[in-house]
Amino acid sequence: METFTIQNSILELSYLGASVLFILGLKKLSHPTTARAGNLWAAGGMTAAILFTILFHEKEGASIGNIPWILAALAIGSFLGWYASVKVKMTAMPQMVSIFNGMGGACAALISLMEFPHLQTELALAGDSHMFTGPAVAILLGLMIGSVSFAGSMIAFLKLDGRIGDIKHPILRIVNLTFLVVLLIALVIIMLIQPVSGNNWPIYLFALAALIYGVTFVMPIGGADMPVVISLLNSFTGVAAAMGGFLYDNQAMLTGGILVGSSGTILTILMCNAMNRSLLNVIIGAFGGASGSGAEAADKTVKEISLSDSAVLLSYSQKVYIVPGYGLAVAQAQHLCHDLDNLLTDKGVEVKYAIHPVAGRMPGHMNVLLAEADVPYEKLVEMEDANNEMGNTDVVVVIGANDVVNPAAEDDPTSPIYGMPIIKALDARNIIVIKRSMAAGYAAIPNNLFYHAKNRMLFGDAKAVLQKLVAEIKSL
Amino acid sequence: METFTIQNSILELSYLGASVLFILGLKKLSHPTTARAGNLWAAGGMTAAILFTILFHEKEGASIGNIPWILAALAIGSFLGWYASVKVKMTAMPQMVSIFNGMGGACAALISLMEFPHLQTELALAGDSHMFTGPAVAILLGLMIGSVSFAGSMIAFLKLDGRIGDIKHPILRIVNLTFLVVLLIALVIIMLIQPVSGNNWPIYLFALAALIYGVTFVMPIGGADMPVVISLLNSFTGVAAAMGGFLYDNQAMLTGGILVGSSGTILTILMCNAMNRSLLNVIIGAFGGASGSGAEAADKTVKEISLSDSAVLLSYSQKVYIVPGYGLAVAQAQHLCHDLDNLLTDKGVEVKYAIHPVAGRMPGHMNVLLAEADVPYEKLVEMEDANNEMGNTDVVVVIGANDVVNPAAEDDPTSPIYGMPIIKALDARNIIVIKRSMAAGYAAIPNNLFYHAKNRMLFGDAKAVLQKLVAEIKSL
Amino acid sequence: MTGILQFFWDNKDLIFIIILSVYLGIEVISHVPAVLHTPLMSGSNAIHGVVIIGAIIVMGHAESTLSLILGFLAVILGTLNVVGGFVVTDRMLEMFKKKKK
Amino acid sequence: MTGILQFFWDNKDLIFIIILSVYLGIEVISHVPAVLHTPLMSGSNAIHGVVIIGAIIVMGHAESTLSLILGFLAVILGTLNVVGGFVVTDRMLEMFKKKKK
Ligand SMILES: NC(=O)c1ccc[n+]([C@@H]2O[C@H](COP(=O)([O-])OP(=O)(O)OC[C@H]3O[C@@H](n4cnc5c(N)ncnc54)[C@H](OP(=O)(O)O)[C@@H]3O)[C@@H](O)[C@H]2O)c1
Ligand SMILES: NC(=O)c1ccc[n+]([C@@H]2O[C@H](COP(=O)([O-])OP(=O)(O)OC[C@H]3O[C@@H](n4cnc5c(N)ncnc54)[C@H](OP(=O)(O)O)[C@@H]3O)[C@@H](O)[C@H]2O)c1
Repeated sequence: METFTIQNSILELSYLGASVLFILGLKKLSHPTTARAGNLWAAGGMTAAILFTILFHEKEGASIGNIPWILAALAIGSFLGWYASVKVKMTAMPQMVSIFNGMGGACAALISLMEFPHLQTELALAGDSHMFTGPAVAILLGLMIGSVSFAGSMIAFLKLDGRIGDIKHPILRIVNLTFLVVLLIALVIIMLIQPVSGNNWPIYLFALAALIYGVTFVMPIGGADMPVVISLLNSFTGVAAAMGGFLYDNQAMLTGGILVGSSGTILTILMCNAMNRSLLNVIIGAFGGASGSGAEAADKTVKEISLSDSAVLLSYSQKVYIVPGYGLAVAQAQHLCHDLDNLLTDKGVEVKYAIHPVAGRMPGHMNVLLAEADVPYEKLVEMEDANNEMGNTDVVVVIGANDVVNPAAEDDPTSPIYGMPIIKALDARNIIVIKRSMAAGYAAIPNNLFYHAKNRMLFGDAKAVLQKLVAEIKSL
Repeated sequence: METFTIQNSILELSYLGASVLFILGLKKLSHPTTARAGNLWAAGGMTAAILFTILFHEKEGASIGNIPWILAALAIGSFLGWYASVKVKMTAMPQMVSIFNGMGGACAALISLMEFPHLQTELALAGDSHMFTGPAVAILLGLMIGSVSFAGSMIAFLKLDGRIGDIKHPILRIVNLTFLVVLLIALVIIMLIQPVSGNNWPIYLFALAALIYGVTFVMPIGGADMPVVISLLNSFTGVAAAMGGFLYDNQAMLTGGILVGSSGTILTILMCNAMNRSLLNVIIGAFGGASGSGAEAADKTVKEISLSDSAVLLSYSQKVYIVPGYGLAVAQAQHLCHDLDNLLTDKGVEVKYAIHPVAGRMPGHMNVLLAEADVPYEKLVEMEDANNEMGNTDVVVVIGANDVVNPAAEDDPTSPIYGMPIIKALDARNIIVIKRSMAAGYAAIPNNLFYHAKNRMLFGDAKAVLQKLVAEIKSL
Repeated sequence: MTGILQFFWDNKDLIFIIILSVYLGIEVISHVPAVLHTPLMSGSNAIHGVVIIGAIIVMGHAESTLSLILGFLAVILGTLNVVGGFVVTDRMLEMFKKKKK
Repeated sequence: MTGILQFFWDNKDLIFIIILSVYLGIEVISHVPAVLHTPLMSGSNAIHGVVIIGAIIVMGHAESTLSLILGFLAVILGTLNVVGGFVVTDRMLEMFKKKKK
């Protein structure tokens, strides 16, 4: 514990201020109208904490040295971070977040790696016979959690970027559990060794094991579940940062880390809830699979609609709702979708988009996607409001969406998605579904909507179909 | 600061537990389904804190003495508190809360009065030349806030119980402000005197001044605003308790007090918001007075309805909504209201109650009032839901309500209640208003509903009118 | 200035706890529906009765008869606040028991 | 047992601060609408970049070249986390700017 000096006190005051700004920032971030300001507030708190640390931090009377190097590192990091964030495509945001999260984890792990030898010498000087102390726990946990978070985030990034696929094998689950147990045992063993044993290989091995665990932890989880995993790893990194807070008795690191740790955990759970799943279910990687009503499909017939019929139907409607889904994003057909919208609007048709909160593969996916294609915000209608208007809608055009319009969520209690709110396409007068085949979506369950009398399928890749449809309408 | 002993540590742990229980209790108290459990949780925390204090508290090595006396005091207080709470009439609850709040304030003030001489001797022994220390601030603030809260609560009680009226005079506002300034100056002066000046009269005078300030603070505020004032004084007492927490370095007192202080302040503001007023407006005691549309009333005619016509109209309706208000409570006509309801229900009429959140003079007033008359909960419909059903309601019977059905809140932007949500009686097919005269309600503004073509007045005291109406319907 | 910084330094943990508690008090009740205003007021009224702990401490270490008597009074008042507060709240909430939101 | 009590006693303020912070973290975001999940995740991701302070401290008191280099790396990584996190969040939120709830 440092003693009172004016510098120390100012520094603590700035940390207190930063902590408060983090809290208020998080609060504001969770309301649509204040979210952007909240982000700025948190950034302000961070800037203050960094600045005051450089100016006023003291350790045993010595203030911060190597300032040119520190500033250089800050400049390089800022430039790279800024550049990457500005250049990244909107739809690749989750990958980016995952990378940044990994950087934080790696930073926490590096700090632990460097502080471990310091602690060793300190304890050896004090004549301790083992390392079983508070700081050692903080260092080792920080190293472990930071490494897991780093490795896991990198895998999540690679999966989201489509560079590696899922490796699902029951054995991985056992490997996983074994590694976790080994890690925890190793943690205890390291704390029991004598402080200055000369070589540091146990801690390097420990770090390596943690990295491997991070890989095997994320590997079997489905690529589509990565947003949830990133949120979870995000809260891990928070805890790792809090460990640093313990170590340095640093209020800002402690509060910042703990806040992210707890709110991140809740956020992860909220994300799962929005998809009607449990966190365990996501991690073990098993969605319901075939539901009870799967067999029924065989008997039913599906009606198709031709491009020209679709064009006529749409052109002579009064009100059309577009329901975008994951397929629209995959096909990158958002601009064509907007073209279709413009074309119809010119003909006097009222066109709106019904946005399901978990359509796509990350929360807000559809908002981001359509914003990229310059669709005006007023046209994006939230699920509940859209459902209220379905009754007087002439045509609902479902583009690459599946689960979010599956009526099983409402009428089949055996379905794994039962209870999830859906967009009630069935309430509209006509339905057109654009997708490539009868294949299932993310939840891997059949969709009875496709067999409904009101429904017509328009098979094909969303981009190709929309292209032809737009041409057809133009030539009417 | 005490040093570590097992006892001390257990005591601190119990205080930590109590603090957490207070937080969770408050959280649960603010949700309808968990409110009762929340109250129990908080009570559990309190019991633990008291018990462990008696068992484990130590001061300079001495544990708690005089235990028989303490237990006796606890027993007496518990019996009195329990007896009073069980016997009090539901509608007199706010008075009761006010008294209990005053007791807490008095307790805090007494503690300060006793600790002051202790501190004096302590500081004198240490050779200090003045009392300007943290503990002195805590003691004096505790004394001041506790006394204000005590005296203010007593006045609020007397007003609510109808034993004293409002004393409104512009000069009181000046007296008020003067007293506040004098109190704060006295606080500083006392801190500058020498510790052992021998006599304690300055602090007794200080306490007396605080008591008087409490009286003059509440005196000019309208009796109808007492629930808001009690909530405010409640948060004051919280702060006084927190001062005790400082003094004894006691976690439970500190957290409990601060929590009540902050949540009580917010609650006070929420209560004001629900009535569309500001806290300042309540304290200064000025509601809008005559609104712009006041003059119009003269030209308009009011249509009355006879008892027999009312009886017939009600008996042959399909659906009737009763809108209870403050007048129903004043007339104590809730049982008759229930009789009317039973009678009509027997005739096959669907009868429900539309409950406005701030009808009456305390939040939940109507719920409590009608529950006392054994009206089943299912029949009490919240404002929004009731408003949705108004369209297919045959008759709305407004009994002793006024502001909560005033359409000016919706259509007259110059009205002081503009923006307050109301029960939309105008949407129903017929309206009957039972009240004694054309007099205004709490907000002191005219009500155009009474002049509307759909509306019929049934003048008289609610109890008398309902009695006759019930008799009339029976004789049909 | 130095005085304030010194004070802050000596009490930094306490100050931080207070700030967090204030904010938590606000957050925790900010979504309360109007019908619960009175029970919530009454329940939090009971919570500040925690001041009774101070009264018990004073009484437990009272040296003179006067402070014993005053302490006795203070404990009674505090208990009234606590017990009365919780019981009254419970009675009020009983009224709402079948209300679901 | 005594060990645990001793640990609790030594760190009681810290433990209390942690409990309050955990609870506050939960309370503060528990009403977030689904559409803000991604920006919130990204924003809180930036906040844990506060670990950079640790990296700066290590670097500021580095004695060997090795720890200077590792510290340099750590600071860069931490800054990436902080700056990238906040900028990306801001860009995302720009997308929602006209959405009111
Ligand atoms: N938003 C999130 O945060 C998030 C995160 C993880 C998981 N999820 C889950 O993801 C699902 C989202 O529902 P959703 O309706 O948007 O998607 P979905 O249920 O996954 O269905 C997408 C459909 O798009 C079609 N498709 C794929 N590529 C296409 C292309 N190039 N052109 C045309 N169609 C194409 C597929 O059918 P074909 O193969 O026949 O073309 C597929 O059925 C929900 O189950 C949700 O719980 C959401
Ligand atoms: N609920 C709360 O927490 C709270 C707290 C403080 C203030 N307030 C305010 O109180 C008002 C409540 O509205 P409200 O409609 O319930 O009441 P109101 O607007 O105060 O009107 C009550 C009406 O009842 C009539 N009345 C009085 N005694 C009666 C009797 N014995 N028999 C029949 N009628 C009688 C009065 O008219 P006559 O004299 O002509 O009979 C009066 O116009 C709102 O303005 C609200 O903001 C509420």
